[in-house]
Amino acid sequence: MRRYFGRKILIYGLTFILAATIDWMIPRFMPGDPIANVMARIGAVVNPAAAQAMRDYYTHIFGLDLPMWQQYVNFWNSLLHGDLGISIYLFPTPVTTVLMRAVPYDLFLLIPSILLSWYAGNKFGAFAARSKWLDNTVSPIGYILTATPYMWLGILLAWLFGIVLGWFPIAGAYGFNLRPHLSWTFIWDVLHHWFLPFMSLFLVGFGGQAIGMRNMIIYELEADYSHYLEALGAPRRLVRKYAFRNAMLPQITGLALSLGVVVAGALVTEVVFSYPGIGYLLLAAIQNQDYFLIQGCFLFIIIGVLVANFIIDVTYVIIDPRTRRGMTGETA
Amino acid sequence: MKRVLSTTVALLVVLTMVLTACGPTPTPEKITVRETVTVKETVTVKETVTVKETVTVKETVQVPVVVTAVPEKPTEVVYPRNETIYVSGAAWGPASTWNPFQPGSLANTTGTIGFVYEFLFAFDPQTGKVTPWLAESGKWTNATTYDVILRKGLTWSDGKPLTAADVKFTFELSQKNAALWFSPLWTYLTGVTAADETHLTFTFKDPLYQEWDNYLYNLPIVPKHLWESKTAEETNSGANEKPVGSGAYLYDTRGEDRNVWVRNENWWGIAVFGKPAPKRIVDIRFSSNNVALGAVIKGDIDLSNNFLPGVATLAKAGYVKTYFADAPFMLSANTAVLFLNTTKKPMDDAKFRRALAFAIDVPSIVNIAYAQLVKAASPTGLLPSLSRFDDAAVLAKLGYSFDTAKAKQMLAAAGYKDTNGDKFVEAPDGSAFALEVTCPFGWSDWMAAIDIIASSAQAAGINIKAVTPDYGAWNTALQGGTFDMTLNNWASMSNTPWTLYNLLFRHPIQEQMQSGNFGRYNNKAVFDLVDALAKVPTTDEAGMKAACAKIQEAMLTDMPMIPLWYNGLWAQFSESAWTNWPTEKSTSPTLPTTWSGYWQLGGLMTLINLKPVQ
Amino acid sequence: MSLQVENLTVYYQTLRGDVKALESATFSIQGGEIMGLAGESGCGKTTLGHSLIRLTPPMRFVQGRVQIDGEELPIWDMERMNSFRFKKISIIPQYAMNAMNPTRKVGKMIEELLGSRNVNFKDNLPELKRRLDLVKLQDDVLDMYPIEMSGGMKQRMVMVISTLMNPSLLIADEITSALDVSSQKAVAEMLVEFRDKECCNSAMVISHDISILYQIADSIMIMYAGQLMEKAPTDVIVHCPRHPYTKMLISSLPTVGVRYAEARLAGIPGKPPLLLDPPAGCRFRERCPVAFGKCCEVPPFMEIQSGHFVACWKEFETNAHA
Amino acid sequence: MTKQKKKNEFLYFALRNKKLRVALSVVLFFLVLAFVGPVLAHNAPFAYVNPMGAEPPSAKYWFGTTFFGQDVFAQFVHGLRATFLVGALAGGLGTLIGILVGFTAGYRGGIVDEILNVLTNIVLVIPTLAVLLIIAAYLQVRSIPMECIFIGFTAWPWAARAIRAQTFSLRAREFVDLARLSGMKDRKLILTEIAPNMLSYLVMTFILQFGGAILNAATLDFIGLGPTNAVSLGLMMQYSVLWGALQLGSWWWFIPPGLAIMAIVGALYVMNVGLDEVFNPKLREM
Repeated sequence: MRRYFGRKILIYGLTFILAATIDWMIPRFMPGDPIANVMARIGAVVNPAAAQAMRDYYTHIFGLDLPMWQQYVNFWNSLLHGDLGISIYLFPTPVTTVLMRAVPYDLFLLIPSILLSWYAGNKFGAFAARSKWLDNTVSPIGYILTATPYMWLGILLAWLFGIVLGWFPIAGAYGFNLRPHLSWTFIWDVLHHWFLPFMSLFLVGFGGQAIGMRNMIIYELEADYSHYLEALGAPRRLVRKYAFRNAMLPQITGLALSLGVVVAGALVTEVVFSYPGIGYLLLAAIQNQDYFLIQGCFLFIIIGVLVANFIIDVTYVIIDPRTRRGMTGETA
Repeated sequence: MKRVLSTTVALLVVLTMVLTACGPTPTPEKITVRETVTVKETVTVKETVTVKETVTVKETVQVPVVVTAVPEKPTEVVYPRNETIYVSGAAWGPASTWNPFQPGSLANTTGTIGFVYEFLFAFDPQTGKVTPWLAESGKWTNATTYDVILRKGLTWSDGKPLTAADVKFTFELSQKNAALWFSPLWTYLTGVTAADETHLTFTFKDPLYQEWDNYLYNLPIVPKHLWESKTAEETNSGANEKPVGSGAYLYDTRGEDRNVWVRNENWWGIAVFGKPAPKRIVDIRFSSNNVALGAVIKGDIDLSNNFLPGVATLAKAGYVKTYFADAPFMLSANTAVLFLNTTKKPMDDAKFRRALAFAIDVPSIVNIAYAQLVKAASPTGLLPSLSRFDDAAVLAKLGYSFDTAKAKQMLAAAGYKDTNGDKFVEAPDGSAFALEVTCPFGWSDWMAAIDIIASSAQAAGINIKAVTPDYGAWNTALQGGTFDMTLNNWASMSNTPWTLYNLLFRHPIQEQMQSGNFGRYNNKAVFDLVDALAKVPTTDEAGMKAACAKIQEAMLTDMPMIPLWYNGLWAQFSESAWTNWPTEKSTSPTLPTTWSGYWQLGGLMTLINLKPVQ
Repeated sequence: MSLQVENLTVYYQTLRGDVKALESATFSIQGGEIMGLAGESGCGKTTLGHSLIRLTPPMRFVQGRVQIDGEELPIWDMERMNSFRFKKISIIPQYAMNAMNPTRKVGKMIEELLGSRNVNFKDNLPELKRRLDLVKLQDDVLDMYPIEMSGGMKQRMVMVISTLMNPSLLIADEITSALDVSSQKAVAEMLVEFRDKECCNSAMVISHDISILYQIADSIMIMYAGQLMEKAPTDVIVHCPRHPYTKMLISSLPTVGVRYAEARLAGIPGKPPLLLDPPAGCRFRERCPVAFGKCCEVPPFMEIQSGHFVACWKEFETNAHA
Repeated sequence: MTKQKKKNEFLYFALRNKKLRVALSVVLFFLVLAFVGPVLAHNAPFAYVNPMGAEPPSAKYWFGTTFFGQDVFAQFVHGLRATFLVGALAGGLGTLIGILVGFTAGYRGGIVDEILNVLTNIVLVIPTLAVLLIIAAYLQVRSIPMECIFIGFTAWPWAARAIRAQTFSLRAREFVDLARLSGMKDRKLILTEIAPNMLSYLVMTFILQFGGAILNAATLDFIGLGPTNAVSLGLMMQYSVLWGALQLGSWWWFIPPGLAIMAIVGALYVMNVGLDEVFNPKLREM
């Protein structure tokens, strides 16, 4: 067991280092002069001497005047100190500060939508697999949902509930007339703004999970051990219980796999609803060629997905004895 | 069940995080980015003379951290509608700095300049007059001396008096600090003396009168007692949270998508100009203009300065009000110019450039790309507010307008013929060419515009195709001069035509052209004409006109760039909460805008004139 | 009289129509009897076995009565059958290898299974351990996951589980086919031992390996194309079979011990009929050397000597003359 | 049963599987539309044909016109082409790489598996957008084939993981063990024992990759990182939103592209299940 986790941690560590390195390389690969960009943003001075002074000044601030290897060393050094540099786009705000402002909104959007869609989806899928007619009536909904592009669902919801019916706001995280404070007015307003983006994330995820679970359950109910239980007169309850439990396992891995998609989904959803999360930040950073902000966002996502993957791996192993052996390459 | 529980827990935890979250997240704003750059230029199209001393940058640079901007003792947390005005269209990213010397970034805290920090003078584009603000008066006592008398009883928001010493200090900040945008001033400003609390004397050597006025209403005056202790770095790039200024509004708070300003009840100007109507200004940054459009329709926004496609329909339907009741609905804010890279063939040929000018279907751009929200530009490129400087004779002789037939014939005359039968003309030397007209990807109105430019040029037999790189790539190509032809509109409202021509004919040519003459048009004669104009006293309008006529003649003969249309001063407002907006019918209309750098161009007066709905 | 089957008919539903897999089977198994059930693959022996305990779609109950210890067995009713399953009638499935829930420790699974049948696990634990001992499994297998057991272990484990409630009839379906020869013998012998120790009253051992049946079965019943051909005490079947099919079957086994499956009735021309619509009458007649007109009617499964049943008109004739 | 018989069996059930029939006809419908559509649409997708600007569907403009007066139907059918192209190319590429990596990892296990697993993990966590950003930065003009390659190269970990798992389970099955015990050569083992059992799985993997690729492309296009020189359903959605189609109520602009994607991808998923039932007798409807 310890050996297994040791290896796991090693794998993820390695993954992180490589991913981070690639992350570091990204901006350096990009054509286009970041300093010219930041100067254009901050307000360029036109006479050569002053311009040069400014160039040197900002090049230095961003540490781009160092040899590559040293930039790389610094990158790791500051990374370990939680310092991701200064945002160009939001000069002179540190990237970490910018990220920390966005993170809460992401967690607020992602955690509930992922967990709930996973939970509800699985329940629903298992429910659908119960009888033929349920299956034929319920499953199609799942397929339609999971096949819907995030942003399109977002657009539809925004259009229908935001514009046609006018029930929900379709932009921002809280009303224009409010300043963040602890009161039911504010909390209600936040939830009000949160609902539609959450729904579009939730629904798509829900569909996917439901379908996945439905198919899994069908498999499991047809598995030999299910038949054996039935042959020994075990009530449907027990058979289903086992089938559900075993169908869960692939669903857990499925969850890990879906994370990447959900993040992408969150990005577009946040774009549609201009909800101020990381995905949104990332898009802004990309469009503004803000190297350090881009790096920050990627690192954040990488770490997030890695951690999530690891947690899921652990859960999986705890629940399923088979993986342990499969992983260590042993065969029964 | 376990999961559901954890979920709810997570919800609550995160909710609290959100509540305490210090705020904003940047957003991409494609169309307003351009507006921003415009804004930037309004404050940075400043001089071109070279400084004597170059600054040296300290080895270790401390960059201040933006602290959470929620004040210690929050004021109201739910803003009453009837004393709050909601505006949008200026910011393109969350607030990151309140340093009045970082004009570009200030677009995100529009108001830092104009609300918090003020200027000696203001400028009203509607009348073309430079009017006193902090200054009571100012005049050239002789060719090289300019006297300023400050008003009495000016105060900073921290209660300290604003005196001539502060003004002197501000101007002298850039004397030894080349990284400040206004350092070039010191190439002809020789000294500032403060006779007493209110009397200032500026002495010059060979002054650029035209530019001096720009400084008068664009250089924000900062308090000496707070800034003299700042290091060069802090002055140049410090974030300067909780700014202390002299203006009509105080910085209140900010959110990821907004800045909030609260009225300065002790503002010295209340006695002079009157009290701004809204107690609180909530400046919303919309992720994209269509979101703003929705807010405007719902009446959530009182004044939107976003570019809203289809607003013409809405205005006609009465959803929103615009400056003009009918096309073009908007005042003109700046000129969209097609820069031709004169270092490349065949753009190096004036005949070709002129033919191209006739080939471009500007009417379609106005009607299709903008649905009539803009109007075609005068060939001189000057805004309507400066139309008095258009030289009728020159226009009659050299003006151009969309005329495919004429374009074809001009090309033929210049030796551009289709020799290889590909429907496109080849250069006189027989070489075929394929050109690209570019604008940043996502700037949809411009994308539509360059599509039209390309197709109409093709109709005239010129092989041009529209290409839309990402902003960064576009910007690099623009400043590095690697493009074929591209759109730009970085010159805007000014008291003098010199501002535009200074941009179009920026010189000397450098390997990075950061704010003008992107086509690298190199013509000493024209440069001299522009420099000559710069030295004409702003009082001498006849002299200015004469100088402009020469420039316009040279420009239209050589056609190094092609002015196409005026981008609008996008402004749509609702009268649900506030009335008395400036329109064409107003007796003395000011500018209905919140763009950064426009407060002193009438924006603030607009707020002062507003009336709340009872 | 442990099991009594009368005129049992079970079809398979397919999109192409009913596959007549089991046609009016009538036979019985005495208490304490181990009956081997043999026949080519697809002859319906598995259908027979399964229909007795778990008759699920695509299987379709057509007609017939089944009694176990004189009690009516409602095999057409999945729900009502539950009370009989495991306790009265139980099965060691062909797929014993995957018969146990891979994600449950065996002991836990048994506990939950018993629990679901309102049987107290604790009370039965000693007996369970005793039987594990019987099949030479350590007690700690209860703390193992199936994947941690070898094929043979799983096989024996399932054997123990299936018989835990001392069913009146145990159906053992191809229990040896997946095993290597040595453990085959072992498992087979254990089966007998189980019967002797009265872990189960009687057993029906389905296999196409006559050599195995020869070792353990008291009687053997031969099926062909969904019909019962012959049933008799093992020695009789092997040494003096009466039904022409059985005769060929036995003679086609070069030496006892050769896997039946491999010896595809080399001697007999033709193939078994498709059961979608089999010929009327005796389904063997097309391949039968002695077939005659009468064979177009279905022959009854008649007891020509005590404990020796045959379904063949020819046989009846010769008997009559004799 | 002999192989030949099996094939017919599949065909037989395939033709009788409702899910499969419906799904297939939906996909075919759009496929045909993608091919003949551009012929029916008498306008170029970006041509400014309607001086009136945005107008609802009419006899002249079947799907109405955009804010600029472009023919939505023309854009739609051309977008469909792009969509299928992306699905086929990107999906195919993703599946191929996925098979190579996943199968090797699953079959070899041990260290090979470890290495490939790390690789898979890395590609899985690297935000898709990172790679796209590089491409976007390098290519000032992005093309659809480029997009395909990019998507293919980032989507394979899914297939790889799935196939790896499947191979594992197969490898652990008794019949494979038996075969191995009986000293069968790896190649023969893979071809005779594993490949046949995997085939159906691979087909379905491809279908899923196909659908996934379409969704990915739409997402990228929507956030403005798609092709800069082509029309696609994702771009249509981006423009419709950018130009206030929601606020101005031009539903005909943003409904069709999303609806088409939903229908196609949904149909693909259903088709997947249909095939599953065909390949896997246990699941066949009786």
